[in-house]
Amino acid sequence: MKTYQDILNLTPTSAENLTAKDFRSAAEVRWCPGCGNYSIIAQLQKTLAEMNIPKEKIAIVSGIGCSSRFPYYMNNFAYHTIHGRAIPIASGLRLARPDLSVWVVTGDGDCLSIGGNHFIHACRRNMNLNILLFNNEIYSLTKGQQSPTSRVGLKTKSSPLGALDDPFEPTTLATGAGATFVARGTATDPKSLQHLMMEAHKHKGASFLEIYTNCLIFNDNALKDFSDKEIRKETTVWLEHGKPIVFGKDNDKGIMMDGARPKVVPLNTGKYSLNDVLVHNKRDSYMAFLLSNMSYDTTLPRPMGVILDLDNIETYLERTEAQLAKHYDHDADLMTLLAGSESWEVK
Amino acid sequence: MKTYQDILNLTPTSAENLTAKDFRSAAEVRWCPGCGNYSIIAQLQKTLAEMNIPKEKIAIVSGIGCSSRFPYYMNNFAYHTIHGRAIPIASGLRLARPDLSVWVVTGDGDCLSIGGNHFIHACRRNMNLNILLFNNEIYSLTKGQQSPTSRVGLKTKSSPLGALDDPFEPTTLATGAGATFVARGTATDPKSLQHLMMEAHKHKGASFLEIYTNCLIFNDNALKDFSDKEIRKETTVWLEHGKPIVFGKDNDKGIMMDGARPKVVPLNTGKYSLNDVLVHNKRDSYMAFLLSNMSYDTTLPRPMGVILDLDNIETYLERTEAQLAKHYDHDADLMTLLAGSESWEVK
Amino acid sequence: MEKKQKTLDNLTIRFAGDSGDGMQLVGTQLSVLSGEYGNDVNTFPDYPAEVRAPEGTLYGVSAYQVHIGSKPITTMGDRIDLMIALNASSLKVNLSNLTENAIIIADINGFDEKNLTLAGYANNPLEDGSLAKYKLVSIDIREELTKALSDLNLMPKDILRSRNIFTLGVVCKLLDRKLDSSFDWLKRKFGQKAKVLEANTRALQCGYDYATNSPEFDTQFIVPPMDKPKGIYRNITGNEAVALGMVTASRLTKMPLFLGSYPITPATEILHFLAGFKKYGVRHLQAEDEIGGICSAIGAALGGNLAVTTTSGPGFSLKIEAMGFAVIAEIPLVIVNVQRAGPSTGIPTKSEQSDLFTAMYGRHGEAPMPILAAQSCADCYDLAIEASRIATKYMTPVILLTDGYLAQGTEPWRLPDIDKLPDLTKYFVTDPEGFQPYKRDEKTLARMFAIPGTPNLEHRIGGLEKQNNGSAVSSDGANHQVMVEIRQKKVDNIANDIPLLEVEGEQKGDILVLGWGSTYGAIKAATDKLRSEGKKVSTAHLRYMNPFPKNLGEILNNFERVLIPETNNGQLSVIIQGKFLKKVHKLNKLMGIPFKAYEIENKVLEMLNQGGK
Amino acid sequence: MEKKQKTLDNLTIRFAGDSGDGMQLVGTQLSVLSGEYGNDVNTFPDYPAEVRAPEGTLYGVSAYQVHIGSKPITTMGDRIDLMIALNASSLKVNLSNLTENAIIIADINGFDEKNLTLAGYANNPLEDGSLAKYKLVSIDIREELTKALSDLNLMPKDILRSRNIFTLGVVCKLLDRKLDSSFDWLKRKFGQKAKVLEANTRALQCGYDYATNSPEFDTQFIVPPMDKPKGIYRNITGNEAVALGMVTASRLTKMPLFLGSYPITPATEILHFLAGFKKYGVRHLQAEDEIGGICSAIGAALGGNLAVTTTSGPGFSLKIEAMGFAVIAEIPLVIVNVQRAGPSTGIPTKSEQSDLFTAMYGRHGEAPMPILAAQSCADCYDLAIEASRIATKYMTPVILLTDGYLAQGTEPWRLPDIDKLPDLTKYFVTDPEGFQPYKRDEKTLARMFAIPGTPNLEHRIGGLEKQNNGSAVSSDGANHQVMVEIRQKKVDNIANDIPLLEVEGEQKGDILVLGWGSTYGAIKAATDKLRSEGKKVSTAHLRYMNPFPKNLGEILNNFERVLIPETNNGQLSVIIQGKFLKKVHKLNKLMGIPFKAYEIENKVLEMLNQGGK
Ligand SMILES: Cc1ncc(C[n+]2csc(CCOP(=O)(O)OP(=O)(O)O)c2C)c(N)n1
Ligand SMILES: Cc1ncc(C[n+]2csc(CCOP(=O)(O)OP(=O)(O)O)c2C)c(N)n1
Ligand code: SF4
Ligand code: SF4
Ligand SMILES: [Mg+2]
Ligand SMILES: [Mg+2]
Repeated sequence: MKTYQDILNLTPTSAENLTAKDFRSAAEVRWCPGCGNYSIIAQLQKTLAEMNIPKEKIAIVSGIGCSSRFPYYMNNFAYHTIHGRAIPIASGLRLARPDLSVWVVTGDGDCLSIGGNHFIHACRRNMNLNILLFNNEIYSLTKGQQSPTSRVGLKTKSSPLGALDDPFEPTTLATGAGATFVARGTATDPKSLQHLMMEAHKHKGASFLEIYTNCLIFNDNALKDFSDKEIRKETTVWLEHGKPIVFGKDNDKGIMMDGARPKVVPLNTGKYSLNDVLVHNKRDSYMAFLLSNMSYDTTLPRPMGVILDLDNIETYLERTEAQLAKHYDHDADLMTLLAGSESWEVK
Repeated sequence: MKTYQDILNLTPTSAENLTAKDFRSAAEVRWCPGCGNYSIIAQLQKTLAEMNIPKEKIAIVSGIGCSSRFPYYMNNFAYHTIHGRAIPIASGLRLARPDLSVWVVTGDGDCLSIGGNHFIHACRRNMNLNILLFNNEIYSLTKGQQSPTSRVGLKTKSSPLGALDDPFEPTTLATGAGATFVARGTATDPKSLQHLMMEAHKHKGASFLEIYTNCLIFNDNALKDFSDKEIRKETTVWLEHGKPIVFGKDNDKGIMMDGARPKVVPLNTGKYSLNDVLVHNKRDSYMAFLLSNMSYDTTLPRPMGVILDLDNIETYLERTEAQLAKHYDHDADLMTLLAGSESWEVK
Repeated sequence: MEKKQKTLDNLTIRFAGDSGDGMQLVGTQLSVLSGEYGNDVNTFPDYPAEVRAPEGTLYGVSAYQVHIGSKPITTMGDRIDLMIALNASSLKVNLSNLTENAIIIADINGFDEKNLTLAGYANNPLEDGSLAKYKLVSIDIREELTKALSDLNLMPKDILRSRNIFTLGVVCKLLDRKLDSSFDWLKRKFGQKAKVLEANTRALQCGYDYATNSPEFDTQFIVPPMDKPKGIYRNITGNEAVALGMVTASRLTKMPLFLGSYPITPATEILHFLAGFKKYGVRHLQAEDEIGGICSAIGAALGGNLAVTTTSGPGFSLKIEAMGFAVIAEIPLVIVNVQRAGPSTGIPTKSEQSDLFTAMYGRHGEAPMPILAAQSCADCYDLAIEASRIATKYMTPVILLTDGYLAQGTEPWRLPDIDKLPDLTKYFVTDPEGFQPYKRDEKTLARMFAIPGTPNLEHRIGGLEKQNNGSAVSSDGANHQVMVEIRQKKVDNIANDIPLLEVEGEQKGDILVLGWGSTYGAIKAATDKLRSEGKKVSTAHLRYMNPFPKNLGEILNNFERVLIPETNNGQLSVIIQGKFLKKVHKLNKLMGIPFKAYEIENKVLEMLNQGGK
Repeated sequence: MEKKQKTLDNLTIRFAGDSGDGMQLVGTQLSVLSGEYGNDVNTFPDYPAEVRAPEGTLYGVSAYQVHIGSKPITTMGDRIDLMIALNASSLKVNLSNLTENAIIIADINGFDEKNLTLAGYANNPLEDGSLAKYKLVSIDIREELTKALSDLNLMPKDILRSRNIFTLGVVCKLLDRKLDSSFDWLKRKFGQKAKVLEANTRALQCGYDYATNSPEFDTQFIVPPMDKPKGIYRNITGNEAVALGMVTASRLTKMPLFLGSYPITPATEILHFLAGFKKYGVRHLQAEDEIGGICSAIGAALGGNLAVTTTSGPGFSLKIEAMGFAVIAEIPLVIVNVQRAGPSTGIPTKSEQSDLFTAMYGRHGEAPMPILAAQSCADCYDLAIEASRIATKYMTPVILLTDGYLAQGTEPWRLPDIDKLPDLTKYFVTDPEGFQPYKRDEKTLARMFAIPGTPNLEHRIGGLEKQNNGSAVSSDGANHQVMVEIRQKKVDNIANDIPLLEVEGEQKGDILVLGWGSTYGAIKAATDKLRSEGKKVSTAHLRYMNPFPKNLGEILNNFERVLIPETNNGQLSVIIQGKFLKKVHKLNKLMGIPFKAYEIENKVLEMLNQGGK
């Protein structure tokens, strides 16, 4: 069957000379001055321009939240939808339109609280989406309630005596749910963020990129320890595939295995050398569990960068397309289908 | 404030001479003859009788599914609720009534598909529940559709050309969501199952016990490889805290670390000894990730038993109770609360 | 043996037995061969809620009812004329529905000690005379089959497997039907397994011969064929009709079909069918829940697919928030709700029309949506196409209501001539000139629809209120009022684009029976009968629930009294009163099963006796 | 300077400025001190949707309106008599709401080049004569404050922080209010920070003195105190009233309070309050979503707690499936829906009454629920208790509707005498003798309720249909019909246990204005005025939406014409027509804001002019 879309025969516009500016909409940005989200949108606009995809082939879907206002500031096809439901809407769009690059913009509340189920299922199904989680550890749009990434004891409007819940570690949750691409960056590190966005784009299945961002109004500095340019040198480790996992101002510390557990070893005392240090392998899910689980551990640095990138797992869309390739008969006779197996004729 | 419950002053019945039979309701069990669920209910009834808790202090909450019919066959307070919502309902009940032992009975569809969000949040919050997941890798009550634990390619009524989705590994999902007790058993191993139920009960926070069960009608033998008494000796490994992880008919194989990955080594060739073998530590979340991730790996045995049992994480209920202990003033004057900070008198 | 022949204009046959006895199979085949023969047919399968209820129990009974006629048949038959009872329980649960003088064909093997106990019979009803008012024929089918299949070397329990086919043979003889097409059917079914085929072929003949030779069967019942329009026919369930209707609509709109769904009885089969239609290019997602189901459909709709989501009551409740989004974002989407007995889980295997209220009013905010309701199994096909037409033309989500009764029942359906169906091609905007996502077609009020991939039409929409005719988010109060009114008007205006309601019987008068959805069959049967007896009663049947046909108000005014029978607590009644200020009489049934024609007949007679209001 | 004094029976003051200007603070304080003074007061805060809108923009304006009177005041005031405008944008967006001759007090510092541009003014309205018809007083507040605070060594921007307090001082002078209690208030507020306290104390005095000395302020407006019943008063918002009502209900029922909720504007504050009430033993769960919110409440209810879940439109839609479960399981539960402008996300910060339909009809299956609707901020308190009473007494979920307007507005509230409130102790079953979970109280039809922990009362319930008076699951059709009817009757019967509807004005006549919920204030103001002018118009106001008061039908029949003003598209109108077959006249406003009294007045006058229907 030829569909109207086939007939549309739209000639894609050129992707060649696109710049970040082409991705900016006319709408006035209404985030608070100083909000971390400004950097994220700038990095995405730059990355999209780099991607070499016609502008009209990019679709962005968000839920509800400060972060989810994102679509209005973009000059793509973009949909600001329902709290928590960006992922299933984006999934339907992606399955319906394999020609598109589909991005999800979501917050820690939107994605991990009300949208948690869709999120884990998208990970499991390896749904072909790029999911950008804006994690500010708070519900901002609703003016400051605890989110599933808020720390225990945090006093917010809805936890005036301190939050009672342990938070999720988003990268661990994603890995546990079967994600095939898991990465983390921060709004305060623009270059790395662009790199991670590009990596997410290149990964064919579900790409999950957690981005630390600061809500200066309702949870100021919550993630400073891992975002501040100076502090983060000691508190985080930047992962590079195939390279030993080292960190510290002078790369003077490394991660080593101690049975099934990682531990920090100094590399400047002579006792340990680079050879003792664990080498990052982004193609290894055991490594991903180990690394993402380090986030819980205050004695260990928090991993940033690409934690996991499995390139050999079929995606839901690929499998759909494979089934269609095998079974879809564009000229299939509808009457045969309608008649079914038991029909008769009245003459 | 004294509540009616305080006043009720109910004298608990004796828990002393309870037997499995005391937990059987009069209702006729309507599972198919041969259904795996029969064994599970028998083991729970035995375990409850062992627990030394008055019968009326035990509440069971289920969702919808074949497995979720469970409550009707029990002689407790029991609630057969809404598809996917057993966990939040049980959570509310547990928080409202710290004196109860609350059990959730749920299926792979009920818990992991529609109920997925509640499940991961209960794990994260360390909600004080014992969650029994009846995993038959299929939707049975609705007569045979793929579930989130069905294998890729499985032909079911709703996947006549083969399921397109990769399944969840429930223990990995739970661990990634922050669960503090994760275990797995099978309906075909009654003694071990009773043991695991008792362990789940003893754990103070969210206890997640996955139980393999056979739906002979819609997915017969799906889990035979890990349930059959003979086969499972080679395909599974029974975990014991503090003991080396060995398996095989003659305990002739062990799990050893290879960098961050586990591998199988033979213990009967002289090359490796018990000393090389990884020792199970149920108090270690790194270990739990490593073990649960083995389930994906067809070259490794599937872990059964207690994968994780962290005993030092506060539960949501504990924290609630602690806040109440600190702030709750039974004689607090209501008028003060009503008057707020700015009031005036008209005389 | 020579038989008397009795000609009837309709007959209701019920095969009843244990869940494992294959009653659905022979029931279906009887309905097919009756359709081929030229009868009109309506059927209803009736199986237990439990997947495998223990053998022989009352709640484990499975049955299949076939109503055939030489005149149009619209119900499964109020009462059973001929019943096959393969065990004691199946006799017991169906006894109250027999006509006087009904024929009962019982297999004595199902009436042993054990079966009698399970059914709660103290004495064997086949022997204690309690069935005296019926014509009872007890057969030892096991013995008959054992004789007929002796040389096949079958296990005793395999021999028993053909009991159902034996009874089909008996029925064929009693109805004077040739066996040829049933032999062919057996071949198609068991062709791969020679022995099974042989056993069943012989069983069919054996039953036929038994009936031929048995003096107890002294009469054949002839239900002559009727005149039917030419064409290809098949039996179809409502669920299959919805699936096929959506595939057809996809062809007509030239939009690829996408289904987002989550299993739920009794809607799941639509998912089963569509998931299997990859040959026709259908894409689908069995989502994690109903919210994921509808949301993925919304996403597919945004991408330019013909999007549908299917569910039943509890799932419908879960989809409500997302429906509101589809309303404000003005997205084409078909939502199929196969109603079942509520509230909550209720009685999931039973049927009810009790989701009309929530379809009409069940969304926060002012969120009007068109609603259609199928009146028969075959109508599910037509309305799936109609829902797609309205959704795509008016840029709106549309609700299609069916119910468990339609979903699982069957009736013969004449295949449409595909080439004669209207062209519903959906045209997307491609020209940037003057494009605004909320600019509207003057006539339909549909907003402009451009899909991703269209150069220079990039835009942003969402669930926040939008500037009328524009694209910006707007929290301006006056604009909001305008938008609420436009969304209402857009739906109301569809009344100009749907057929007027037709009245059967006199156009003005005393009593109008107004129905909607699946009550059609029973109302039609009852009122046709009453009118044929000279009673003054007219009928009109709603398939468009929102907006209503334009002439509904006028029609209501043309009658003194309006009776609305519904299998709910009076939902349409309240809506009609609210909208037309016309007092209506209610007839409500909430038993999980459809009306019997006589229930409606009796109610009308009662009203006629009472005289004018 | 000597002032003239003008006595008024009411006055509307609006503080308007940028989001960061502290308008909410001074507005609140004015309303408190007016209450203390003896006025009746009604207020409404009006702030931007954005958390921090860029400074000086039109959409960044924040305002607080205070309506005070020496007679009962029920609205926030139709038009502004006295406005403080701290910048150009705040002047512009509020201008259309000024009375003729209104006083505008503008700070010229907010009207510089930059601010004028942001507001889109080509010329400075303070200078171009465009405000000629008002009484404009321009003040350079910065200069005044700089003088007054010069010795405090404050940064210039810290000095500007007190501009709001300065304007409060001005207003106090104009209303002839003593400053004492405001000084105390400042002490309570800033006591910890000596310098800030000093600055604000002086700013208050400075504003007061400025007004005293400025010849431009030649008149003081005296709104005398009114007679009010004795007691302790406070200002209260609807959201706080709900929270306090639930705590009170917990005391009265002797059931511990449990809240399961998920944040959503404008309902979130109820969660904020209750989460902080640990001192009063409140347990709560901020759930992962609205479904988790209501389900945890259901669980707590099963455990014998007084359970409540709070939300707004979109969250209400999500709770629908679980509400149906509470209906069939017959569980006491209070569901608070703070309505906002829909559909979908709509305009989340604006108010609307558009969830009545879904509250009434928005569940699959037949699932009737009692519904209450608060008519004022303080009424939220009473109805939270009433909802709890009905829920626990009748074993049913109850919906309490409020809206964004009530939730955020305030009015003075006289604290109840707790000891005089009725005893609502909930008694659970403890005696095994004759216990059956679905056995009912003959009068209330409430089922027997035993909670876990009660020896020998173990039982099983759920969402499947149950045997009437028993405990077993039942799929029997006849039983289902009985159960549906009982559940309906149980709700209908509550009509015998609620107050009759009262009519203000003549009891029979031409026009009845029938309102519900938050339209009370505007309707009351409008019709009181009309009646005081001798017009024949009566009023009745519904707080019980399901069941309706028993005498509603009769009252409707006592009037020729019924007018229903609603901030929706006519939902109550349709319901009333459907139930009482009485044609109603509609007045619908969907602008996200409440009615102005004059809008209702005008409509009634129009009807009066048209004469009888
Ligand atoms: C169904 C529903 N429930 C609740 C809300 C209210 N709501 C809007 S955004 C939000 C949380 C946003 O938090 P997050 O996703 O972290 O985004 P942020 O504002 O922090 O960027 C909530 C609870 C809603 N809009 N819809
Ligand atoms: C809201 C809702 N959606 C769907 C259903 C239909 N439904 C009932 S049980 C079930 C799946 C059960 O699968 P599982 O949890 O694995 O239980 P099993 O029957 O296999 O034990 C579904 C989809 C429902 N009852 N309610
Ligand atoms: S409230 Fe926080 S998250 Fe929202 S725009 Fe402002 S700074 Fe950003
Ligand atoms: S259908 Fe399967 S899961 Fe359900 S009762 Fe039968 S065997 Fe058990
Ligand atoms: Mg956030
Ligand atoms: Mg299952």
